[in-house]
Amino acid sequence: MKDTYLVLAYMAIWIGLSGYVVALAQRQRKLSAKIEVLHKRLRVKED
Amino acid sequence: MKSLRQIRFLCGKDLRIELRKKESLVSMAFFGVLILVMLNIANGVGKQIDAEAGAGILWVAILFSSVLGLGRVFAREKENGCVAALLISPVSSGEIFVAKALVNFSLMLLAELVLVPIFFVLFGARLSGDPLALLPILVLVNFGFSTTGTLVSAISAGTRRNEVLLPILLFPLLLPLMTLAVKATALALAAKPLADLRGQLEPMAAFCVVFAAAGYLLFPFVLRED
Amino acid sequence: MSEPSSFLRISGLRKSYGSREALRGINLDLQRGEFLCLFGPNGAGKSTLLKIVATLLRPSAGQVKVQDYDLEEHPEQYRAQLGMVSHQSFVYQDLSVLENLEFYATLYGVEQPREKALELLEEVKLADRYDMLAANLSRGMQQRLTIARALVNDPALLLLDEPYTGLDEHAASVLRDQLQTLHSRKRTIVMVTHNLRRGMESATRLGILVRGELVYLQQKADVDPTTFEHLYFRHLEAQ
Amino acid sequence: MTTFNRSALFPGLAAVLIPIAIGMVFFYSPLEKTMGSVQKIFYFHLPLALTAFLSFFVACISGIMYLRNRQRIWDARLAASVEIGVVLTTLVLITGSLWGKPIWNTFWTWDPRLTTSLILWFIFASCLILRSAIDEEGKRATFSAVMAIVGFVDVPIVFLSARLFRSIHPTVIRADSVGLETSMLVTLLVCMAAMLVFWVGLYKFRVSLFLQEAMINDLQTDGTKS
Repeated sequence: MKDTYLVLAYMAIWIGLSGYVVALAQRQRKLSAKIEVLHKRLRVKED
Repeated sequence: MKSLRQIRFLCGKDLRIELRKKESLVSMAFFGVLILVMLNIANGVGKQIDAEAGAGILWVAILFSSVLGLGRVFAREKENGCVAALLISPVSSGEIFVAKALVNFSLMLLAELVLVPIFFVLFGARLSGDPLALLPILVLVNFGFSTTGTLVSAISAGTRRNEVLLPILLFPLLLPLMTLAVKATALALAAKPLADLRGQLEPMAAFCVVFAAAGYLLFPFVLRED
Repeated sequence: MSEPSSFLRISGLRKSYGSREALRGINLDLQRGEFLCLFGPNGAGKSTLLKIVATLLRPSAGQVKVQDYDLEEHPEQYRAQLGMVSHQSFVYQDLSVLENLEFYATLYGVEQPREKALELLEEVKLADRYDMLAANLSRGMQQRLTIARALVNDPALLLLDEPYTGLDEHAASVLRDQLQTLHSRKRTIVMVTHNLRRGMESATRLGILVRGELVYLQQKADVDPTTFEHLYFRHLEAQ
Repeated sequence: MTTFNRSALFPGLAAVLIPIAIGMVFFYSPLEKTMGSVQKIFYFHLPLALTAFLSFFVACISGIMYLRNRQRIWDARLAASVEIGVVLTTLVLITGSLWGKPIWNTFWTWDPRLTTSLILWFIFASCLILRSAIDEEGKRATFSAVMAIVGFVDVPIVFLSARLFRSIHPTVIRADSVGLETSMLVTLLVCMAAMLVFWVGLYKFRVSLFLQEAMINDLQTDGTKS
């Protein structure tokens, strides 16, 4: 019985933390996409 | 000396508007009484409550009604850009802070003059404490609430969601003050002597001092846009 | 150009938001009694400049001095000399016309606030409405009250941010008259606008602000109006 | 290449340390006599709480620094630490109540530390809400700096007021009074080190993400202007 809570707690910790990191990574990916678009627009402008 | 004069003018202006329109004060008292009545019904008609529950009910009513008035005091300055006019004038931000806090303090006190008697009418049957024993607690909470509230209302008035953000930002900061106030009020309502309340009143006073200082120092930053 | 006796001195003034620069090093000296009108397209930094001089915004770098009082070192003496008219009215809706003026006059420490207020109300032709609430005034009357409000401390430096936008004919002529009176009393005035006609009619000095830089600054007497107009439109198009 | 290595230092170290720490919790540290296996929550509960507190401390310092020199980097640090702090405090509260349930037979008890964590969670979560409500960068930075400072100043009073609640097991969490066995202490220290390294990595990642987003934003607004 007590082990359930232990497992639950550790799951909560690591799911929580990795969830946060994944969310941040997602944002980072979106940012990279944005940089790409800006880069291309700049190229187009220069031509 | 000059500061005192300026603060007096600023307060006088706000109180004059308030007495003319009575919008904050009436809505504060009305809403507070409404909460008291609702909690009385929620408690079960005809059932008596003890000192601890009574203290909680009283403070919920005061807190929620005060936040109504607080929002108006600053929103009014923003209406025609009057804050900007004050900032251009020789008045210092510190003086504006003190004046606003004083106005809030007096509005709360006036609202409580209505709320506390009604609280005793509705819930007082089993409370043995003297209403006057609540005075030091009321003064300390009003002080803490109005200093913290003035700072936070300047922040929330600078955003697009003033009405929603004000309680969201303010109540978490006030939680410790409220905890102490409820405890102290429970003791006072149970007719304990003032000396027994020292354990609560002292940290409350500390809260007031800390937030008066923090508010005074930080207010200039939130007042001037950047 | 920079005699020691200049009344308003702005040097190296910069303002940036993040990496965007709204003002890129403004230098400006005005003598007492000059009337500067700054033109510029939207987003050129005109309002930012005026707000910094009015102490509503903090500069990122640079100095502003009025009569040797520095904006940051002597804020109260500095501000005591300012008056400002912007597109916001700066009046309290729930106070009467007279109360509004009296309140601001007392804040500025005017000796006899009520007399001063009444005197100003005469000048802007609002005296017979003295006890009306500001909220009940018509738009034009409210604008005249705004003008009177900016003059309660008899400002040595008057700042005007697009004062003519939204003014009706009457208020505009009241404003022009007031500006002329102030000008004849050697008050220094800085106005920003993109209304060429209004700007040209009373200024003594003309400037153009583009992308945070003062690209043009001349005495009006040395400027041919049509050439100036052409110049201004060229800058607008370059935008 | 060297910059890549340096930025990967803390995440890499965390990737090594955290599995070791978990391994030690389950296979190295002994079972506690009275609480049994549940006590093992403690090895991460405490480091989480400490790093959460560290986040809020960093937020307060960043807030002060921002108000002093108004550089974007300090706003980035503030935003990063407030956000991480709220995430960590959420986990502290979850693990705390999962620990409390089998031991005290209740998910929630008004223990001073739990109460303090909860109030802090409210304060800094409200700061996040405030940030999401403001678009202008300077205003957002100034306002949240003020809230972070005020929130942190509130901490001692929060703790003082939380002491009023009767606590079921006031000393159960205190490491020093329980007299940890050496193996327990070693495990705890390794866990602490692992969390700290993880925190630094996370913090740096969040700050750089914030700065990059802000710079892209600048480019885009400049792009639309010209």
